[in-house]
Formats: sequence, C-alpha cells, structure tokens
Amino acid sequence: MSSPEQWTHPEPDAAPAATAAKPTAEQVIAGLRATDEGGADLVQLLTPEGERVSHPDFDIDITAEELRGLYRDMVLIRRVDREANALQRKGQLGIWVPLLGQEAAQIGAGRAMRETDMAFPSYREHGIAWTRGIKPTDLLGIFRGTDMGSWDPVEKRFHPYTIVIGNQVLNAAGYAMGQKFDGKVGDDEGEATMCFFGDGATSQGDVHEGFVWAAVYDAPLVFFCQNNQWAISEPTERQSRLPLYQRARGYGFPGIRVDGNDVLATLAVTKWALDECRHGNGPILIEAFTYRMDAHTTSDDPSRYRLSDELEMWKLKDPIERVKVYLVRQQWADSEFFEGVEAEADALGEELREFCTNMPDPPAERIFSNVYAEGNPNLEAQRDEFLDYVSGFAGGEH
Amino acid sequence: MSSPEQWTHPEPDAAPAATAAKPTAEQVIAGLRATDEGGADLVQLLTPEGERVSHPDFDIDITAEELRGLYRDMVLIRRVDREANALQRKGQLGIWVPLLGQEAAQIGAGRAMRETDMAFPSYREHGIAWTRGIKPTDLLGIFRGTDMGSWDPVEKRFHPYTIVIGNQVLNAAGYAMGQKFDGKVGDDEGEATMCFFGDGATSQGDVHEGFVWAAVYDAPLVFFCQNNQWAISEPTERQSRLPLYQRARGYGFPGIRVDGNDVLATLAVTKWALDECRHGNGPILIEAFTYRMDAHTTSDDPSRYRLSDELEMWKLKDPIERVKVYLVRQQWADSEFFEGVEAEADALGEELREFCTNMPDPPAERIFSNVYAEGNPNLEAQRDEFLDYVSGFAGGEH
Amino acid sequence: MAAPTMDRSAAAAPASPVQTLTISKALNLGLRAAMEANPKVIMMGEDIGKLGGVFRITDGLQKDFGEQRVLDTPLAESGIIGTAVGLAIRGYRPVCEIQFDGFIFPGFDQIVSQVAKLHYRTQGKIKMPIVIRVPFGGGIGAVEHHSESPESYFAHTAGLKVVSCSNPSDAYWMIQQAIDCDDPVLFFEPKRRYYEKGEVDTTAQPGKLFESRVLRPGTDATLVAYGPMVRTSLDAANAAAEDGTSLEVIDLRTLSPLDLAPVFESVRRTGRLVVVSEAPSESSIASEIAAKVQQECFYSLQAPVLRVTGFDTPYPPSKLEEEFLPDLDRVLHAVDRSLAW
Amino acid sequence: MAAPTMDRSAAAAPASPVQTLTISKALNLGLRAAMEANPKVIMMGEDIGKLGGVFRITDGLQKDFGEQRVLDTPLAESGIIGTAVGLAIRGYRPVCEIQFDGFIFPGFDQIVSQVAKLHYRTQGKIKMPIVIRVPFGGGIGAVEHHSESPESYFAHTAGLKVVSCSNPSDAYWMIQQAIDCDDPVLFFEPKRRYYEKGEVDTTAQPGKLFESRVLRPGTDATLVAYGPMVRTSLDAANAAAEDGTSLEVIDLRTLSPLDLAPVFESVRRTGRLVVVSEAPSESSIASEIAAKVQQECFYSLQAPVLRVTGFDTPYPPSKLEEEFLPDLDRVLHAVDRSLAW
Ligand SMILES: Cc1ncc(C[n+]2csc(CCOP(=O)(O)OP(=O)(O)O)c2C)c(N)n1
Ligand SMILES: Cc1ncc(C[n+]2csc(CCOP(=O)(O)OP(=O)(O)O)c2C)c(N)n1
Ligand SMILES: [Mg+2]
Ligand SMILES: [Mg+2]
Repeated sequence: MSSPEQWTHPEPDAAPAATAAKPTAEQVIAGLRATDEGGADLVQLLTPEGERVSHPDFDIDITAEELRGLYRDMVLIRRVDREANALQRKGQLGIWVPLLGQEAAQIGAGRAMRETDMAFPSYREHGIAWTRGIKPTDLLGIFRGTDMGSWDPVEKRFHPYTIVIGNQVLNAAGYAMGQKFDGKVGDDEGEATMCFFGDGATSQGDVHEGFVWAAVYDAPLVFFCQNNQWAISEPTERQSRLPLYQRARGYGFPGIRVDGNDVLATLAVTKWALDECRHGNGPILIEAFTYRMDAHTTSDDPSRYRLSDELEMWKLKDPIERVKVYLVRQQWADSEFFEGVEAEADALGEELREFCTNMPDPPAERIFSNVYAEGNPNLEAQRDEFLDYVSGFAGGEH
Repeated sequence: MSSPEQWTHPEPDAAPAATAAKPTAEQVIAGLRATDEGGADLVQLLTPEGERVSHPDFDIDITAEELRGLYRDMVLIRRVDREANALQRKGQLGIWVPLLGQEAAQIGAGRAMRETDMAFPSYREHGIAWTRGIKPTDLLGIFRGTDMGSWDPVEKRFHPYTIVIGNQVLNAAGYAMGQKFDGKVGDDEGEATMCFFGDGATSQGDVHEGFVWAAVYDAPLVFFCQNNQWAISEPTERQSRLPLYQRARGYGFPGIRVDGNDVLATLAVTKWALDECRHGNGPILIEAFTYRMDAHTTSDDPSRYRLSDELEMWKLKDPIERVKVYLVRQQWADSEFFEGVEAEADALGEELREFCTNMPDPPAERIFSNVYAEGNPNLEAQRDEFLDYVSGFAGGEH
Repeated sequence: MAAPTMDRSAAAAPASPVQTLTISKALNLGLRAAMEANPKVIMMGEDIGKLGGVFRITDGLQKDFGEQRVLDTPLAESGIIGTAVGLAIRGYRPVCEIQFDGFIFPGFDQIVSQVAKLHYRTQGKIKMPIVIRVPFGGGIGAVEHHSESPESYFAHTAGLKVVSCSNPSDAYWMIQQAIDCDDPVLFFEPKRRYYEKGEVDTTAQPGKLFESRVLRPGTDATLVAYGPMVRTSLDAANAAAEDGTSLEVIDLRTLSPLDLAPVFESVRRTGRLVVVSEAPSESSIASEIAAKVQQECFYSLQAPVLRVTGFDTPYPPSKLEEEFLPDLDRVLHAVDRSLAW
Repeated sequence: MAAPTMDRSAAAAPASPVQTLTISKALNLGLRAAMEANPKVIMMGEDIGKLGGVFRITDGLQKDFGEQRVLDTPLAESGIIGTAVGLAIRGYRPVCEIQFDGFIFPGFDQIVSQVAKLHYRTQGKIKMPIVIRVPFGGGIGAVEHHSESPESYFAHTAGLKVVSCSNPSDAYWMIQQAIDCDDPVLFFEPKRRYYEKGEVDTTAQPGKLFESRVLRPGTDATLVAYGPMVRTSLDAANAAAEDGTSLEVIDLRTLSPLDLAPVFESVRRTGRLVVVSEAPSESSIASEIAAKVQQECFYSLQAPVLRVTGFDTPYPPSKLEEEFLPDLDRVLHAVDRSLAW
C-alpha cells in the first residue's frame, strides 16, 4: 500500500512552510484575547497556578485519592497520546489525532460518567475512551488502517469514533431518547448520554437538529463541546459571534462554560449536568474552554495559521501541572506517587509501541465481511471471485 | 395524466374523517394558550379591535393613503387565495397552498421591502409575490403543473418558490453575502435580503446553517419566520421549547416577535430590520405570530388534528378586519373606497379564473429544455429519439 | 433473522385470512402487525401521528400504540434518520417515514455515512435494523420534489438493502420482513398505486424478501420492472398477448441486492430483455441490470438489453408527466425494437 | 460559454509556456488564472485560506485575492453549497472545495435539490455556474470517509455535469473550463495522483471540457478509465504491450454527460472493453458505460463488457486498500478474461 508518509506530508517535494503565519497586530490582539480569556462565566475550581477556588453553583468534594486518580489518568493518557504521535512519525500509524492539552476536559468529563451512561465521541476522544475502560491499543487500528476501532461499543457504552463532523450528535440524541423511552430517566438511578464534538462542529446542521430533538424530547443528553479554539486552521470566530455555550439559549436548555483545562471544574460541572439529565432535566450543553496544544492531526502544519505566542500562553494553563502543584501543596501526593505514575506511563508507552509494531494486517476477505448482518449473495459471489483470483495469483498463475 | 383529484383526495373510497381530533382537556388548554397568546414581547400597533396602540421601539407614521394601500393589498391577495383554492376544488389546479390568515404578515413584510431588496420565499408566499409585482396568474402554473413559476426571479428580485423545507435560507444567506461583497451595504442606500420560512422549518439544519453564515458574515439578511402555529399537523411545540424568535439569542443577533396579524406592526418591524441590515447591522430574525386559517394545502384535512375552537378564536384576530375598523374609525376610508376594492377583487378573481381555465399544457419537448445552460448531447439525442417516437405515434404508426 | 419471529397471523390477522386490500391499507396492516409482534418496533416521521401520515399509511397507529411508539418528529430528515440510528443502537427497530421521495436528501448523509456503515465499521457489533419508508415515483399530478425515484442512489450505496413492492400482498408481507431484517432497508412504496387493490393472505408469507418473482411467464421477450412499473409492464404484456407476442414479466422486488437469477434464466429462453423503470436511466439500477445481463447472458441475447425509463432530466411539471413516465406504449415500442433487432 | 473569455495566458502564464508541474500545482495555477481572469470567481471551503486547503490546492490565493474572494467558511457543507447558490444568483462564480470525498454528503440535498434544478425550474432564468471540487478516491492510507468515490451519485443526477482530470495539463485547463461553464460542474480530483508530474502548456487549451480522449491507441482490447485509474490503465497497457497485447486506453474525462463516441469507435475495432473505476460497481457510471456499449456495439462485441472496480462494500480500512483498489494485475486479469471469452 501507499506509505502513510505520503499522507502525512502531502507535498513531498515542497519546501517546509516558509514562516509562521504573520497576522496583523490587531489580529494578534484579537486572537490572543479570544483564545485566552474564558470570560466571566467560566467555571473554574483550580486555577492554572494550582489554587483551589470555590464556585457558588458548582463545587465538589474531592478526596486525595480521587484527585490522584484524575492526575494519573491525565498523565497516562497524555503519554498514550505522545507515544502514538511518535509512532506516526515512525511510519507505524498513517495518522494520529493528538489530544494534547485537552486531558482535563476529557478526563473530567469521562470520570463524571457512570458505567450505565453512554458516550458518543468524535475522533479525538482518547481520554474519554480511557475512562470507559477501552485499552489504548484498541484505538490504534483506526489510525494504522487495520480496523475502525476494535472495542465493543455496546459493552463499553462507548460508540465508535465518528469522523463526519456532527453525525454523532443526532445518534446520541436518539440513544438518549431510547433511555427515556425505556423508563430509565427520572431519579438518581437514571441513565444519561454524553455526546462529544468540537467548536467547529457547532456550525453543522446535524448538531442543531440534535439540539432540537433533545430539547423537544427532554432527552437525558449532555452535549459536551470541547472548544479547543481551532477547527483545523479556522478560529472559533469563523463559526460564531457568541461564546458557544450561549448557543443553548436559543433552545431553552442550560449552557455552561467550564475551564476545560481544570479537571476538577470539568468533573463537577459534568457530574451536575449528568445528574440533571438522569432526573429528567436534560438536555444540557457544556462548553469546555480549552486549547489544542498540538497540530490538528499529524498531517497538519499549524505554523501556517497560528502564532506560537498563543501556544506559549496556553502552556501556562497546562491541565496536568496545576493538579500536580495542588497535590503537592496539599501534601496529597509525594514523589513516590509521581514516580510511580511515571513508571506506569513508561510501561504503557512500551506496551503501545510493542503492540503497534506487531499489529498484523487484516486478511483480504475482511474487505467483504460484515457489510451486512444477513448477508448478500451478490457480494459473496464478488468475494469468492476475488479470493479465487488472489489464490490463483499466489499459486503463480497469470 | 392522472387527475389532480387523485392527489387531492388520497383515498377515494375512504369515508370522510370520522370526527374532529379530540384531544384531552389539558391539551386543549395548552393548545389554545400556545396558539393564542403572543406573550409580553409581541410587538403590536393595531389591536384585533382596531385600536391603534403605541410601542416604545417600533412605531410608524402611516398616512391614510398608505394604510388604504395595505388594506387593498390584503383584500386582493385574500381574493386571489380564495379563487385559487376554488379553482383547485374545480379540478383546475392540482393543489393549492392557502395563505388565508397570513395576509398581514406577508403584506406588511413585503411592503417594507424596496425594489432593490431581494426576497427568497418558501411556497406559501403569495402575498410577498404580490408586493414584488408578480402577477397572481404567474403563480398558477406551479399548482396546475404547467411550470414551476413563470416570473423572472432576477428582474423581480423574487426567487422561485422553494419547496424543500429550509433550502432557501442558505440560498438567501449567500445572496446577502453577495450584496455585502458588492459593497452595497453600509448606508441608507444599502440593499438587503429577506428570507421566508415557517415554524416547522426552524428545525432543519439548513436554517441553522443560514443563521450561522449570516451571523459570521454580517449578512444583510432578515429571517422572516411566519409562525402560523402548525407545520401540517404538528404544532410548534414539536419543534421548540421556546418561542421561536428567541432562537436568535444563541447566535448573537436580534430576534423579535411581531403580531403577524397586524399589518402595521409587521411593516414597522420589518422596515426597521431591513434598515438595520442595509446599514450593516444584520442579520435579524423576525417571528411573525399568526395563524394558518385554512388547511395546509388543499390535500390536507385539518379536522384530523386540530380543534375548530382554535380557528374560531383566531377569526377574532382577523388581519383585514382590524384595518377596516381603524380606517372607518379614522374616517380614512368611506364605503366608496371599500366597494372599489371589492370590485377590484371581483375583477381579479375573474381574471384568474379566466386565465387558469385557458392555460395551455406545455409541449412535450419542454421536458428536455433548460436542463442545462450549455446543452448535453446525450440528452438531446434522448429528446430527439422521444420526439421521433411521439411523431411516429401521431402519424398512426405502431 | 434475529428479530423475534412470533406467529403474527394470530395477533394481527383480521377475521378472514384472505382479504381484498389496497396497497396503502396492506401497508398499514403490515405495520400494525409488526408493532404488535415486537414492542421495539417504533415509527418516526413527520405528521405520522394524529394525521396518520399524508398518505394515511400509519393511520390509527399512534392512537393504539401511543406517542412513544409513533413519533411525530420535528421537521428535519437528518434528524429523523440520525436519531433512528441512536434508537437502533439502544435496541429499537425504527421505521422512518420520509414524507415524499424528494425529501430524503437532507437525510442522505446520515444514511450513507452512518446507517450504511455502522455494521461494517464495528465488524458486526452494531446492527442497524432500520426501515426507511419512501413513497416514491410520479403520476399523481404533484408539484416538484413529490414524484421522484431516488432508489438508484441507495442501490449504489454498499451496506444498504433496497426493496420495492408492487401489490397489496407484497406490501403487507414485505414491510414486515423488512422490519424483521437486521440490515437497514430502504422500502420504496409505489405511491401512485397506493389505491390499487389485490388479495392478501395474512396467514402465509408468500416468499422471501430479497427475491425477484416471475409474475407472468412468456416466451418472446422478458420485461423486468419494479414498484409502479410492474403494473405498466403487466398491462403491456396483456396488450402484447392480444397481438400474439408473449412477454415474460418479472417483478424485481429487491433492488439491492439484485436477484437476477430469474432474469438470467428468462433471458436465456427469450433472448430479449427490456428493463422498465421511472427513474432517469443514467448510472441507475436499470444500467446495472443491463450491465449484468449482457455479461451473464452474452451468448443468449438476440438483441441488446433495452431500457425504458424516465428521461435524464429533473422530474418535469406534472402536466408533462404522462410523457415523462414510461407507459404501455413506450414499453411495447421497446419490445418491438428488441424483436426487430 | 457565457463567462468573459479573456486571454488568460498573458495574465497567468509563468515565464515559459511549457512547464513540468504536479497535478496539485497545476490546479493551483488554474484556479489562480481563473481568479485573475474574472473578478466574480470566488473560492469557498474549509481551511482553504491561510492553510491553503489540506492539500494546498488553494495555496496563496487568499493572500493575493483577499478574504472576500477566498472564504474560510464555517464548518458545514450544506452551508457551503447553499450559500454558493445564493452567490451564484447574485452573479458570482463560486468554486467550492469539499475537503474530502466522504464529506460531500451533508451538502447533497442542496446539490440535488437546488444546484441541479434551479436552471430547469426557472426555464433558464437562473444559471448555476458553480464548481464543486472534490479530492476523491483512495490509495493514500487515510482513515474512513477520506478515500471514497461518490461520482456516480452525481452522474445519476440530471442537471449536473461531472468531470475528472487525470494529468497536470488537464488539471490546469479543465478547472478553468469548468469555472467558465455556466452549468454546475462536479470536479473530481484524483487525490492520490496530486503529486504526479507532467508537462503543462499554459498557452493553448488542448481540447474541450466535455470530451473523452484516446490516450494510447491499441488494437486488441479497449480500456476505459477516469481520474486515478487512468494511470493504472496506462501502466496496464504498457505491461500488456510487453506481452504482445495491444490495449487502447481512453480517458473519459467527462463522466456526465458521457462522451462515448470514441469508446464506441474503439470497441468497434477491438471488440472488447474493460471499464476501470475505483467506485463500487453497483448502479454506477461503469454500469452505465456497459449498458450503453452493449447497445451501441451489440454486433461488434466479441466478449461482454467487463468491469474492474472497487468492490460493493464500504471503503475498507486502509491496510486493505491495495486489495480493494483495481490495480494493474486486476486490469490485466480482466483483459485476459475478455480475450479468452
Ligand atoms: C462533514 C465533515 N466535513 C469536514 C471534515 C474534515 N474535518 C475534520 S476535523 C475538522 C475540523 C473540526 O473542528 P472541531 O469541530 O473544532 O474539532 P477539533 O478537531 O478541533 O477537535 C474538519 C473540517 C469532516 N471530518 N467532516
Ligand atoms: C425537506 C422537506 N421535508 C418535508 C416536506 C413536506 N412538507 C411540506 S410543508 C411541511 C410543513 C412545513 O411547516 P412550516 O415550516 O411551519 O410552514 P407552513 O407550511 O406552516 O407555512 C412539510 C413537512 C418538505 N416540503 N421538505
Ligand atoms: Mg476545535
Ligand atoms: Mg407553519
């Protein structure tokens, strides 16, 4: 097959992009303000400096153990992300979609879910996958081209990655309607659904229709929009005049903006939203205000469209660092703990590399399998003819 | 061809719908409240009783002559509507889409436009068509099946009727972007676009995308939603939790609810909105709160899904009566005027009947014409073969 | 079939097992039987509740099964299909009504990208037992977008199954079989034939869903049609018989997968084939049939496969549909050309 | 062609009239030339501005023509196409980029219901000079939805024109001709061939847009292909020549309307035809070609028309695309079967 590199570097002969994009001073200012400031409505419980702050509506009691768990989740999933990114660079994956910078948004949201809840991801939700008990190795096939995700979506209550922007929002609305029709909504034992999408996705008709459906059917659905400030090369300003959480206003359900780099705030807000949904008060929109620290995918070159200053600024808001500072300051974790997590991360990285480089290519007949649940004689004939042809070929014929 | 009647009466053998739909008492109350009350934000300048009231933000100086003109417009277009409806009953049209009850919404909006403005209708906008100088007879072909509208949309600045719900909203957004790109926006001489759609349409993805585009490109576009309380058999509650004008909140542009049975208020609000757009402050959403007094189309049987009480209530809010009362009370019009308008209506009805019954069927080659602007040799061959076949047939062959 | 295979005759059959019904009534009874047999079967669409659908195919179902099983949805086709996907994942078997053929396109993306692919994407872990009902075709004097024949788009889409019924018995049984099927089925209903009548035996399934059927045996040439054109083809065969020409008529019933074995068999005998369809011909199901038959019956064909179809134009204003739609004369003209080759 | 027909060579031609360019660069220069020639030509799409598109086809255009002529649009394909319709009515000539083949479906409704029909609906009073550029096909090791070949959906849609280029010269000229065309054109770009090079003479249009072209004459059998499969077919013809088999290769270039005259002429000489396409075969353009050729060349065919295509499955995970996509060996295998018929 054509090598993944071709995909990664669309123009093999081209010189590297000359310089970083150079917007006007005005644009810089606008750009920096837009991505940096979450605004007055931003829900935050742990500042970038690791200070615990309180919030009138959303607060959370967290134990040392729980917070250590969240820290560990974030470190491990970041390591998975960096390893996979490196595996792509080595030609072991065709492409990778980095989550770097969005660990708190995903771990916070994911850990707010119960096992009985259901999740519909987009394609960058490696952190959510982790919280649903999906092995990181189960993600690799998608990006290596051996499968389209190998977990069981029903068992894990984690839908396949959806690549067509917005599609999964309607699918999630339908699922949540089903939860309600099944009588699983109305008390604390209720079920709920979460749906993940990006800032760019909010422009798609399907996302709107998902809002309409969920509102009209009172579906137990939490819309979780990770506003990472960019849709590939387009800043959020190209999708909306208003902060995205305010979109909910027009539909008659709550919209909340949370600091998506604050795992505590994200956990608190998402838990609340899920609880509202289980009790029958859905849907709810959460905008997690965060930042895509890496390229859109390994095929992307962000230097063409954004300034490194922006990145530098967001580094100060790192989702993991602030938790570490807080854990240390509270004396909730010692260096042994941190080293232990590092060691776990190393082992996980090793496992990932090992697994990836040994992944077998799928057999050719896989092309034809599972197109239909109940078969298709014409396709079976096509398959048989092809396999005959291939085996004739192998036998040295032709 | 199959007779239009077949279309009109889907089930020839079926007994007439047994009884009117019988909702619960609760539903009745809810239903009546929902369709009757415009709420506190409703902009009104002329009450159903014909009292002129003032409004802090939207008011209008109207001369006697202008108001007589609006009255005349409404009476004439209602006559057109009733005649066409009758023509359908006589089998002269395959179907008709009545505007009965929406005269004020359409005449108010239409008369607010300037010649240089552009309009994108849905399929019920006979009143808007009238204000754009389209002859009512030009509408008939659509419903008789001889053409798809015979006016020149560019010359009249009135787009063809759009039947696929929501499509025209994006088309209008694009046109309005073009007005802006052409430098025609920014001062009192600016151009603007109006787009018409129904309450049901607000659920469609295209309408949302039209909102997104217009907002992001500051397009000079007035979204004019005629909330006639029903999308065929579905009440507005099936589309939204909130009053529809509030949908605009989530996009960052104004949304206003106007009494769509009040031609003065509709004129005032629409003029204001268009002016905002010409000056570069678009887009704006107007919800005209009105009522579909007749069936959805001549094929529809509203007794299956709504109560006659509702209709009775809305009769008290008739858009034409209140203007008549006001004209009389102000002594702006005398019986000579009213009789004159009646006579004009009679003549128009006569013309319509005459025209309709004499409409020639289009020639068979029309099937093939104007599929492409620059032709298609394969299609031309197909046409020639067919015409040969037909003429051979005519010659008694076969 | 994975769905519970209850004995439906007991639950759903009216007094006499054999009745004369219209296609529309047969569909209505078939839907009712499917809802009675399996509580997971739900209906979704615009105006299908109180109104019973603009064609009344779902008449009475909301009254009897409630608003949670017969959903008057918001007005958006992507929403209908997209939420049906989620409901299917949750274990429901949604039956979506698209009000008219021309309004399926806002839902096209969800059909092509999700409905058709989820089973493949998940290697069978997610099934998509969704039926999308589409009243299709022209001949009813309607305005634009209400008379289209979009079935070829779906036949071209791997992962979907596409069927069309042509008579009340098939309408009654095929809709139930489609609902039982664990694959997504596009179900095309010949709207101009909704009020044609025929006998329906509600006690015995007359055959399988994905099978074509020879409706009338013949020896001189073969006609293949589906949906509304089956009637036209049978009429043509009747007329031809009066002239001494014996036409075999095959009702395709399944458009994807195509079941062409009976067609091959027939063409090997007759040597001539005319495919009849309302849809424009370019890159269509009719093209596929011609492509397959010329390959399978290369030495048997005494004339090329001919197609009698709608023209490659948008559907015209309805005063022209009589010319646009294949009729008895155009079919016979093609037969004549084939016989004269 | 109604658009101003300026002399573009002066405005856009680089120093030497004949240059060696990649397809991607040729497209970029072609778009630039069209923008220079006519101020009403605008570009719309996702990431086409600063980024220059994910394939850099619009590289540098926003910088030179401004944000009002090269629009980074909101992320919604129905929005892109739907607003392009309005802009076209306003007098613009929009060129829309769909980022990848699989993402055209959210825009399908606007294409089928408005773009394809407005000219017909208004009896020619509204023109739709819109180009929809679609990088299409597989072979690049991508994830799902990034390797599809949806062209048959559009070929089946009356009112649209559909073309595909296979080499840099055609890329440079066909994109300009498509933009000049007053009909809507779906322009399919063979993304796996973007970086193949060839000579482009920027001073002389080599031919018309809606014409097929014999790329290599031959006598034993005819190969017909388009887009990415043209290279594959030429390679196959080269390999066959070494074995003493002479294959004629025709580049379709126009997929709708099909220009099959050169194919008929060829088949009348060779008696054998193999159609090569990446798209699934069922109800496809390849089916249409087979259907037409069996009719027009009934007495000339010495073997049935054979099709070598992608299989009737969703596009598989990319590790399997080498097997999924027709390659030289599969083409030659079909040629062998045809010759042995
Ligand atoms: C319908 C559709 N159009 C285009 C694309 C190509 N595409 C992939 S990701 C992307 C940007 C998405 O941005 P956003 O929603 O903000 O999510 P993020 O990638 O930032 O997480 C685009 C345009 C797609 N996958 N689907
Ligand atoms: C995409 C699409 N789906 C369905 C229809 C069928 N249909 C025609 S009108 C209508 C209801 C529209 O309601 P609303 O938007 O409130 O407008 P109104 O008819 O009340 O003026 C429906 C469902 C359509 N025309 N287009
Ligand atoms: Mg983003
Ligand atoms: Mg309405």
